[in-house]
This record gives sequence, C-alpha cells and structure tokens, in this order.
Amino acid sequence: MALNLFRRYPMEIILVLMYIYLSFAAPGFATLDNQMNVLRNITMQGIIAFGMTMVIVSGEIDLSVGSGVAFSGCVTAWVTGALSDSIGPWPAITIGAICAMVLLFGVGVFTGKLRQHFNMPTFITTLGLLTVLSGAANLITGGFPITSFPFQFNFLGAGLLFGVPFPVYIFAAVFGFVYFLMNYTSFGRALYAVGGNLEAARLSGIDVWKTKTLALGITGVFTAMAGVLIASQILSGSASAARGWELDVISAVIIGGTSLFGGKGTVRGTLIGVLFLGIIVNGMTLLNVSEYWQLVVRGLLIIGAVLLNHALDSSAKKH
Amino acid sequence: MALNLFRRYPMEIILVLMYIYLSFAAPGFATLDNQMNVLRNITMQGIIAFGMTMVIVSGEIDLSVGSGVAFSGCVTAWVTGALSDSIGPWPAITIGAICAMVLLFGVGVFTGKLRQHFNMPTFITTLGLLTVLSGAANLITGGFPITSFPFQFNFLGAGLLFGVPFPVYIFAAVFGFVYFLMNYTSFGRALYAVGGNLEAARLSGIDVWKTKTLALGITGVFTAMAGVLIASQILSGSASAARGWELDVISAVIIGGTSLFGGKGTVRGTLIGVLFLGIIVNGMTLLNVSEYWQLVVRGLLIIGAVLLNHALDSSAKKH
Amino acid sequence: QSDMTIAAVVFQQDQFFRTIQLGMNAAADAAGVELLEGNSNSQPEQEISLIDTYIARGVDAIVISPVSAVASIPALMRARDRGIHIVTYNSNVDDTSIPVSYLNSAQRDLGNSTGMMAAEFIANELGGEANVATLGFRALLPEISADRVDGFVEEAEQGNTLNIVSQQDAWLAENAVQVAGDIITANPDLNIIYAANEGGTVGAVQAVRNAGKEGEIYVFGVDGTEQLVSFILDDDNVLQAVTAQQPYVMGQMAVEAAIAAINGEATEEAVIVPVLGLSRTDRPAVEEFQEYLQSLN
Amino acid sequence: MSAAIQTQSLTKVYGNVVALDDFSHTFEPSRIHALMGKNGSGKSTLVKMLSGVTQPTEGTMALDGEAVSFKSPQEAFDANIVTVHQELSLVPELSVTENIFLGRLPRASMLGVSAIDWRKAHRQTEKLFDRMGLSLDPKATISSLSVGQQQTVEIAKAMSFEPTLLLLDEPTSALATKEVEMLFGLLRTLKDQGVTMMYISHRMSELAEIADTVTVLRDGQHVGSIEMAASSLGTVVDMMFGDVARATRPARNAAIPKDNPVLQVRGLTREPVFRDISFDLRRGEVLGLAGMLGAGRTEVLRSIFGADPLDSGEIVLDGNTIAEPTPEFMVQLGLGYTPENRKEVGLVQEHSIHNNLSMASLFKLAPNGLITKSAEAPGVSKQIDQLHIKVDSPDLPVSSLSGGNQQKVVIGNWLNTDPKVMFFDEPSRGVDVNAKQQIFQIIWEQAASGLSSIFVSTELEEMLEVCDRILVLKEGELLSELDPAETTLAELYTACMEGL
Ligand SMILES: Nc1ncnc2c1ncn2[C@@H]1O[C@H](COP(=O)(O)OP(=O)(O)OP(=O)(O)O)[C@@H](O)[C@H]1O
Ligand SMILES: Nc1ncnc2c1ncn2[C@@H]1O[C@H](COP(=O)(O)OP(=O)(O)OP(=O)(O)O)[C@@H](O)[C@H]1O
Ligand SMILES: [Mg+2]
Ligand SMILES: [Mg+2]
Repeated sequence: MALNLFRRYPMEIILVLMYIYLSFAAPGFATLDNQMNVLRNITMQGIIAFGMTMVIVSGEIDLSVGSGVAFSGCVTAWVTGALSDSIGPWPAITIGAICAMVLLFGVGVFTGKLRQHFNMPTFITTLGLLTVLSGAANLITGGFPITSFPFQFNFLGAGLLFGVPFPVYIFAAVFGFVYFLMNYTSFGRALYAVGGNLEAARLSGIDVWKTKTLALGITGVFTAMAGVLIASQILSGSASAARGWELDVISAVIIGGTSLFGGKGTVRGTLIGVLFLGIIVNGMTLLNVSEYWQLVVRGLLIIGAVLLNHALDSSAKKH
Repeated sequence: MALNLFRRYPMEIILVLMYIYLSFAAPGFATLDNQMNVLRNITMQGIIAFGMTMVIVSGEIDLSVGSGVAFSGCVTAWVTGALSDSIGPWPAITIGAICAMVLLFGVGVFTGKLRQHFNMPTFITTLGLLTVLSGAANLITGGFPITSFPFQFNFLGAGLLFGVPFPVYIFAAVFGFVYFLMNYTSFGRALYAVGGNLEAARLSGIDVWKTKTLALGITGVFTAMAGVLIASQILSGSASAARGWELDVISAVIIGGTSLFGGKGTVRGTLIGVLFLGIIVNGMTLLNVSEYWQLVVRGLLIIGAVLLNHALDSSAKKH
Repeated sequence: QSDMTIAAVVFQQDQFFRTIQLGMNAAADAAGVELLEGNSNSQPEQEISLIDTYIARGVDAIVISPVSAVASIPALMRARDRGIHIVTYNSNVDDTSIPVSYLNSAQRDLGNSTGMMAAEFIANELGGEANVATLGFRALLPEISADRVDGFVEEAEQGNTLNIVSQQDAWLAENAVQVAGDIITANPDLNIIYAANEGGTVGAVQAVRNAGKEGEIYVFGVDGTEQLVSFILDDDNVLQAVTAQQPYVMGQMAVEAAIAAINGEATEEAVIVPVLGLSRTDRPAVEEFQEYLQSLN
Repeated sequence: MSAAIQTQSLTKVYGNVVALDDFSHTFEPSRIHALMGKNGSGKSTLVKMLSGVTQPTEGTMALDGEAVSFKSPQEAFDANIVTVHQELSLVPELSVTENIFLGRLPRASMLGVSAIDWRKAHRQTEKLFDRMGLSLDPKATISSLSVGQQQTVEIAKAMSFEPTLLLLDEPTSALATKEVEMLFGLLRTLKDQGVTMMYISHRMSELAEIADTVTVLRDGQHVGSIEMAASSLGTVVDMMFGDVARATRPARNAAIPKDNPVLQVRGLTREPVFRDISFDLRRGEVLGLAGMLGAGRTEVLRSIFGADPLDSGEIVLDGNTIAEPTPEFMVQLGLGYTPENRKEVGLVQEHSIHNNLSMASLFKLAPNGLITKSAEAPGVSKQIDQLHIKVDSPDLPVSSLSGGNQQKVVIGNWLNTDPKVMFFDEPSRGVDVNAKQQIFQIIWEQAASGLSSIFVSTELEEMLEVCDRILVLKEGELLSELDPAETTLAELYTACMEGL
C-alpha cells in the first residue's frame, strides 16, 4: 500500500519528507514567516514554469526566459520613467507592463513562426534570443538600474495581503489559469496532441503551429509578468536580474514529471517541482550549507528527483 | 552557378564574406598576428565542439562542459600542487591532466549509463552535472585560484611553435581524430545510425548504448583537455573559468549544420561554426563595438546563420 | 560563546570575496558568534531571497555587499524594519540611512591609486604620452566598474597625454586573455592596459605574454593576490603596479561593526579601509605584502 | 443523381515526381470505390488531396457538383470528408476518448466559462463503441493498446464524424481476419446509410468482398475504372501491372533434414505475452509462425533475437547455447530480423540507401573498427542488383523509395550479414502484389542456398504459399504444427482462431 502510494506520488512524498526533516533540522524553517518567504521566492520562477510546462508539453523549449525577465523589467522601468511625469506613475507603470508583455508575446510568436516556416528548432532561436534580450536590456538601461518607480510599487512584489505576500496571489491565479487551460480547453488538449504526435494532430484538423506559437507567446507574457514582479521587488529595472533562470525553470518542469520530448506532463507536477527547488535553496541557506556544497547537493538532488520519476515510470510499465 | 555554390556552402561563403568585410573594416584584423589570435581563442571551445558534434549526432546533448572545463583545470592544478614537490612539476602536471581526463571520461560514462538504464534524458543529467561540477571545482580550490604551475607551463596554452600558437596543433589533431572517427570507423557510422533511429540501429545489432556512452566519454576527455589548456593560459586552476561555454559550444555545432535531433551533422561543419563565432567575437572587439551591442549582434547572427541553413535545406528539398 | 547570529552576503565567488569571508570568519570566531554565509551571484532577486531567508531565520545582523545601490534597498529596508542591523561593505546602497556602518576601500581610490603610479610610469618611461586600453566589468557592476576605470584615467592623465584607444568588458581571466589579445592586435601601438579587477588583470598580463609584447605593453591592475604579486616580482616587466584592497581586514572590520551594533555600541557611519599601492618600483614593499598574504593561509 | 465526388484533371507534382497525373473521374455516391495500384502509384496522394492534407498542383475537385478546394484538413472535415490515413495518426499518450474527439471534445459551461466536459466525452465514446460492437476502455491510453486495437480506434474515430465521404487508406494492413470482417460489417452499414467510401488496400482478396467499383492507378496515371460485379480479380491485376509474373514456389527437394536443427528453442517464456515455446528450425527451412493479431508472434521473434527480455527458456543457435540474447550478439552468431514496422524501426529514413544497406553488417565489414565507403560498396550494389531495388542512386535517402523498395532495403541490409537464420516479420505488409512476389522469391532463393528462416504474416494465404511448415500460436502458446501442402485456408484459419 505504502509502496503503491509512493509509486503514484513520489515527488509529493519526497516533498513531505523534506518538510519534516527541515522542520527539525533547519532553524526557522517551520515558521509561518519562512513559509511565506519560500512562497514569495518561488512565485517568479513558478509563474514562468507554468508557461514553460505548456511549451515543453507541446514539444518545444524556451531558453530565453532568464533574459526575458530582465528585459521586461527594464522596459517597464524605462516606460515608467518616460511617462510618469506626464500621466502619473500608476498609469505609466501599467502601460510599461503592458508594453513588456506585448513585446515578449511578440518574441514568443516570432520564435513560433520561425519554427513553423523554417523548421528552426526553438532550442536555437531562444538560445540566440537569450543573448539578444540580455543585450537589449543593457542597452535600455545603459548598464545602470533604472529607478523610476514610486516606492508604493514595491507592494506588488513584496507587500502582504491578509498575511500572504501579494505575488503569491498572482502565482496562484496563474496556476489556476494554466491548470484550466491544459485540462479543460481545446487549446490545452491540443498542446498534448501536438507534442505527442504532431502529424496526427495536424490530420485531426488541429492548427499545430497556432498551438505551439500560442504556448510560446503565453510563456512570454508570463515571463514579462515575472519581470514586472522582480522590478517591483527591487524597485528598479535591472539588466542583470534573473540570469540563468531558464535552467532553473526547466529543471522545475522536468522534476515535475513533464517529458522533455513533449506530449506528457502536468502543471500540478510543475508546482511540485517549483516547491521542491524552492525548499532546497531555502533549507540549505537556513542550514548554512556552504555555497559550494549547495551547488553539489542541488545538482545531485535534481538528477536524483528526475531519476526517481524515470525509475518508477519504467517499473510501472513492467508491472 | 553562384547560387548553387551558395546553396551548397552557405556558411563557408558567409565566412569568407565576413573575412573580407572585417579585413577592410576592422583595424588589425587581417594581420597574421590577429589570425593566430583568433585561432588560439577558438581552440578550447573548438576541441569541445568536435566532441559535442559526436554527442549531438548520436542524439544526445551535454550541457555540463562549461563546469567540466573549470573542474578539470582545478583538478590538474590541485594535483600539480600536491605532487610537484615530490616528483617535479612536469610529471605532476601530466598526472594531474590524466586524472582530469579520466574523471570527466567517467562522468560522461555515468551520464550514458543513466540514459541507458533509466532512460534519463542527457539534457537533465548534464544540467545537474553542470551545477555539481561547478560546486566540486569550488570545493577543490576553496574559492582561490590554485597557482601551482611553473611558468613554463604557459607554453602549452600560449606558446608559439613555428609561429603558430601551440594549442592550435592540439586543435588540429583533435579535429583530425574526430574526422577520422566519424568517417572511417564503425563507431562513427554507429553514431549516425543511433542518432537517426535508435531502435533501427539496435535491431541491426549495433550496441547503441556503448556508442552513445563512448561519445559522451570522449567529449569528457576533450573537455578536460580544454580545461588543461585554459589552466595553462591563465597559469592557474580557477573555478570560475569557462562559465556558460556549453551554450557557445552547442551554438557552434548547430551553426555548423548538425541537427539537434541527431543523425545528421559533420565535424567539418562544426569547424566552420567555431570559426564563425570566433571571428564575430574578434571582429566586434577590434571594431570596439560596445559590450551590449555585441550581445545583440551575436545572438542575431547565431539565429541568422542557423535560419539560413534551415531555409536552404528546405528549399533544396523543394527543388 | 554568545547566541548572536550574523549573516554575511557576498555577491560573487572570487578571490577578493573569499578573502573577505576569511576575515569575517576570523572576527566571528574571535567573538564566538555564528556566521551564515551566502552569495547573491550578482543577481538582485537572488539577494532578496537570501535576505528574506535570513529575516525568517531571525539573524541579528546582516553584513552585505549589495548588488546594486538601488535595487538592493527594498529588501534591506525590510530587514532593518525587523530590527536587523545592516552593515554594508565594498558596495553600498543609495539610502545611507539603512546601514549602521559602511566599510569600503573607496572604489575611486582604487582607480586613483593605480592611476598615480601609472602617471609616474608614463612620465618617466613613455615620455608623457601613452595609448591606453581598459578592461572593465560594466555588464556586471556598472557603477563600481566606472568608478575604478574613471579613477584610473583621472590620475594617470595628470601631466600626461592619454589616448584611450579601446574600452571593453572582461572580468574573468580566460575571457580577458581573449579580449586583451584582440585589443593588442587591433592597436599595434598600444602602451598600456588597465584592468579594473583581478581576473581582468591576470588575463591582460597573459595576453601581453602571448603576444610576445613584453617590454612594449605594460599592464596596470587592481587587487593584490598571490598570483598578481608574483607577476609584479617577475622580471618580464609586464605587470607594473596594482592597488591591493585589504579584503581580509575589511571582512574583519565589517563583522566587528555588526557585533558592535548588536551590542548597542556606537558605530562609525563610514569607514574607509585603506588601499595599498604595490609597484614594481618598490620591490621590498611588494615582498613584504607577499609574506603577509602567505601568513593568511 | 448528383455525383458524390468529381475530379477534373487533378494533378499533383512533388519536385520532379508526378504523383498523380491528370486524373478525371466521377465517384458515384453511396458506393464503395476501391482504389488499386502498386506502391507509389498515387493512391495516397489522391486521398490526401481530398482530405485537405495536400493541395493539387492543378485540376479541380467537386463535391455533389459543387467545386471545392481544401486548404487544411479542417476544411475537409467541415465538408464531412473524413479519412483514415495509411500511417496511424493517434497520439500515444492520450486516452481513447480524447483521440477520437481530438480537437472537438464536448463542452459545457463551467463557472460561466466554456470548458471540456470529460464525463460527457467518455459517455459519447461508450455509445460509439456500443454502436460498433467494440469493447474498449474509453479511458485507456493509446500506447497501452495493441496495433490492431489502435487501428480500430482509428476507424471508430472516423465513424464518430458521421461522414458523408469516408476515405480509407489501407485500413486493414494491421488487422487480422476477424477485425477485418467487423470492419467490413461497419462499412456495409455505412453504405446503407448513404455514405460514399474510397477504399485502398493491397489485399486483392478483399475486393470481391467489399468493393462496388475498382479504380486502378499506375504510376500516377488513371488506367481505368470498372464495376467489380462484372469483372474478375485477374482483370484488376492486369490493369495494375500489365502482366505480372506470378512467382511460383520452386519445387523443394523434400529432404529438409529433421535432425541437427540450426535453431532450437526450449521452454521460452515471457509472461504475460507467451509461455513454454519450444520448436526446432531446420536447416534450409521456411518455417511459418501463424496466429491471430496479438497472438505473440512478434514477441517470440523479438525475444529470441534479444530485442526484448526473456523470463526463462533456452535458445541454441547453430550449436551455441545462449543464456541472454542481445541483438549485437545474435547478429554476430548469424541471426537476422526484419521487423514488422519497417518505417519506425527497420530503417533510418533520413539516411542514404547505401548506409541503410550496410547498417547491420558494420561489425563484419569493420572487424578492427575501420571502415571506408568503398569497403561497403560491393555489398550495397550486390543487394541492389540481386533484389532488384529500384534506385536512382544509393546516396539518396531511403525515404525517397516506395514501400516495397524500402522493404527490400531492409532485407538487403540483413542479407549483407550473411545470416544463417532470418526472421521475416510481416515482410509483405503494405507492399504491392508485384513486390510481394519478388520478396517471396527472395525468401525461396535464400532458402535454396541454405538460409533457414521464420516467416510471419497476418495474411494466411501467404503463409500457405510461402512456408514449408507452419506452427500455430494462440495467446502466447504453441498449439499445433501444420503442413501447408495438406492444409486449406479454412483449416489454417480455424487453427489460428480456435487452436484446432
Ligand atoms: N511528400 C512527398 N514528397 C515527395 N514525393 C512524394 C511525397 N508523397 C508522395 N510522393 C511520391 O508520389 C508518388 C505517389 O505516392 P503515394 O503515396 O500516393 O503512393 P501510393 O499509391 O499510396 O503507394 P503505397 O501503396 O506504397 O502507399 C510516389 O512516387 C511517392 O514517392
Ligand atoms: N510490452 C508489452 N507489455 C505487455 N503486453 C504486451 C507488450 N507487448 C505486446 N504485448 C501484448 O502481447 C501480445 C502479443 O503481441 P505481438 O505483437 O507479439 O503479437 P503478434 O502476433 O505479432 O501480432 P501483431 O504483430 O500483428 O500485432 C498482444 O496481446 C500485445 O498486446
Ligand atoms: Mg499509400
Ligand atoms: Mg507482429
């Protein structure tokens, strides 16, 4: 029985075990404060990871999200700086955020179009975009953080509402949205079909390119949202934010059981993956594990978690 | 005719055009010195890219090479420091380098074994290893570069032999070796078959796992060689060396026409890809292009180059 | 043994910060306080996550080199509002009411000090005129990079004519070897390379050696590490001078300031940790510094 | 009466291949029209244009007299044209229900938003299966079903569209007799309801049973259309090929020695697929392994070959007792295996014919690991000549060949290893009559020169035609041994169905 439960919910159970262990071992871990902390810290990567789940299920990948976050923070800050004086800070921020979302939606669509018309692997397009967007973010800021936000803007990324950090609500909303999309809409089901068997999906009359492109575009929007939240947290647009996030985000998605080859995966799994990574970082910091050991442990845990998923998967197939 | 030539050798022709342009536009570009410079600068990434070509052709990927370079430099430096006093610097360096190669060969084999027995995507294993090896390198050095090498060791990475930087000979030798492997051995044939259709290769009696594992192991050895060369160039083992190289190396391979999906690619193409990236960096530095614009231009050129390959490929299929 | 806990945050893994950490550990051990070490990897959001975690952990003080003068403010303010004492070192935030104490070796001084030694060198050896290239780390930390590079140029220009022929970024040694190599090629009449950090300096020296331009191109740099000190003592005449910060001392003083603040003692708002110019022309001083470095390990 | 489908000068050109050339014909409504022609004659191409998968290079199509042009499969669906394609087009990770209703799952309002109604979807699937007389779990994932079951899902999916025009491209190639009959029952019902159908198959015997008219294509040309009732199969074959030389089985010198078998299998078990399989393969013999779909034939062959693990049992190949077979090892001992699904696992489609022909013999050509193209060339050209593989150049990708020629490349790849024993798993699947005969000829010739082989085919006539001896497998157990010379088709069928 217990074994069966473990076979069905391996990551959930590991997560619970980690919680129990850390509650005893890590000073301050079990406090409400710290739990809120973990939540706030995972929101940004989590929001992107939910989008990335759709992209990977559809059989593609997006390596540009790290720079995308920095880029959209900088765009928002720049627009805010340019418009604040004439239309007031809040409308300016709103317009800035919308600009960032539209731009990154466009970048996602661009990636999708290259995939469609030239069969360009998204791996390569987004790898190139990773560099381009980072350069663009730096060009916007000139290398110096843009500090055009009013102090109250900090609420968005760091404020508390009913004792819970505000971004956590956004995180939950995005989760719900993606959950609904993937399970109860034809777009969501098309993602699975397209990732599982592109040709079959096409022959069933599914617009496979629209599906993939939309997944990339939505992920762009989520990336921009994360960028705005980060900008709010640091009250500035900084080109060096979120460097290397793409790998964390992809790790979280894969740890959550999504197949890199497409067609298989759930956003619920990704939530677990995001929590898993968030707790590792938080727990090790609280345990004062040395920087270097953190790297080693983290890498091994990622490998171990995915390994476990795969081992259980293949043993399930044998029985 | 010209169009046909372009269709067959697009990257070669673009490379020549870039050479012509930079010879006029970039001060010092066309000098022998600078050409040697470019060659020396591309050797390390190039050596790894040749190995990576085999890995990608076989249908896998290795994201850990950046940390691998740092790790092996540190191992070599550490062993040299530990043994120099008792057995002299040169034997110590030799033993150190061999240790590094054996270790990274082992890491490659480990990745291959996980792929074989647990169907672990190498993308994930090596993504985890990227972190692990970086942590390990830091643990070896304790955060300080290890400066245990004698000054003459610098020759390996920077010395001139008959007017040509010494590492260029190693680069050429590795190229020749991989070219031979991929074109004149059954292992090379097996790489293509395995990457083209794993199951078909397996049912033809090819030891598919040995093939993939060996490709990963050899790439590990090449990575270690690059690590030793870097250590020689900066005369120390540094844990921060080569960060992010994995993406450059993969870019070079893909620009060279190798398919990310396996089964297709040549090491000659990779040589072109490596030169292409090397010349972009060199040319932009000579032109004193600002850091930020360099990022943008570089990303766009990578996308453009691969796009061109794909566009020509599909137009070739139409005609 | 006291029951104080202090969190110490660096923003990069390199020799400079590692030495600071050593100094911090020494001070913490001496006072018997627990020290938690973190690294923000130059990323503002990672810094926030660390600070929030330390707030939750209930530390008494945070000793930090902030990633950014502005982006680091909100999280540090949160910490301060929770009664945690903030000490900044090496870099600071614009809102100077946040830290109880700020220790640094004035970034501009770092550039100035090397610049002065370069001014003398240019006047004596190059006839008062030089073609100069600089290696910075703008894409990493724009403010500090600019302080050092501009500080260098400002002093080196005194009484001399400088032609700045190239300004590039390269802060990791192996990257700097390439970039400096390219610059050397592009500018055959280059005289001087100034690198604004340790990795850049090592790379620049190696690039000159690679190009066989010893005695034609001279390198000036920042940081006093064992490797750089041995470069100065080398007789190939490439690395002329560096300005050493005293990271170990800085680390020690920062933790001591934090302990003082926790104990309710008065702290100095700004402390300048002196920098130390090390020049090929003053060999005994360099050798003395080398011995000091060896004594730390 | 209006014409259901009219084509006028319909032409499709791929590069320099004219796949369909100036095809003008009227397909009458409420009838079943068979489309016949050898591999590569343009049948699938015609179907693809009607279903919106590709667009004609020239010419027009009309439905009930109204001109139509489909830019996408969706537009064809909208016109009630539904297709079962030659390649299975299911999504393996999704459920049966979802595959059937892919892209059009029923919706309901959920909190004011339109959302997929899963319960209703499963109920609809159940209803559909009831109507068709199928018993499958709507929630099962496709990848857990056998190929035959998957094919039935595919057909159920087509039915669910309630088409007015149903296009079936080799729907029976993976079906066994029982399922074929079920399918034909369904098709007749649909015809009675007024549905027009186009039916492609390489199984001549099905024509008389199901087709009303036969339209024959040859190399993209329309040879003619005839009423099935008024003509014979011979006429159709003549139209397809001109004259086919029907291969006759050579007189075998009866003396296939019973003793000293080349392959001995004892007590082979792999639960739950097969158990206690024991047989001998004699030298120079063509041994048939007959059985219904899912009887376990493929599984037995794969396990002996080492492609799948075994629970227990003993294998003796040419005097070597093998404990744990692996493909590498078995190939070196002289065993060859042509898999049933050559597209997926028999060939590297993107690679050249040259490379595909020397894939299995690498170890032989390169005993010390070194190899050159010229070392492979003799084997490559030998097989191209001997097997009459129709190629422009061996450097072209194997995907450019027609199905029959691809199958020959698979066989040639193995013959290059100089095998002692060959397993032929469905070598005639999806191959036209002519190519089929050539392949049988190859098997007989090789047998005459000493090769022992095991032959598997779902078409029982072929088993009788090709084999020296037939073993019958049912639900993973060996039931009986038959002599094809003394067995009628009906008897073999009964043996497979009931185990005799
Ligand atoms: N996408 C394509 N690109 C190029 N040529 C093609 C393509 N599809 C089909 N052809 C060519 O068009 C011709 C007709 O092919 P088609 O698939 O219609 O034949 P078929 O009659 O269905 O054969 P089979 O019985 O083997 O299925 C063949 O020569 C084939 O090689
Ligand atoms: N990996 C597996 N796990 C469990 N059952 C399997 C597996 N592979 C096949 N089976 C089942 O074993 C039985 C035998 O399958 P097999 O493919 O050998 O049949 P076959 O006689 O070759 O028929 P065909 O190839 O025409 O489908 C089928 O019922 C199939 O569903
Ligand atoms: Mg066809
Ligand atoms: Mg079978």
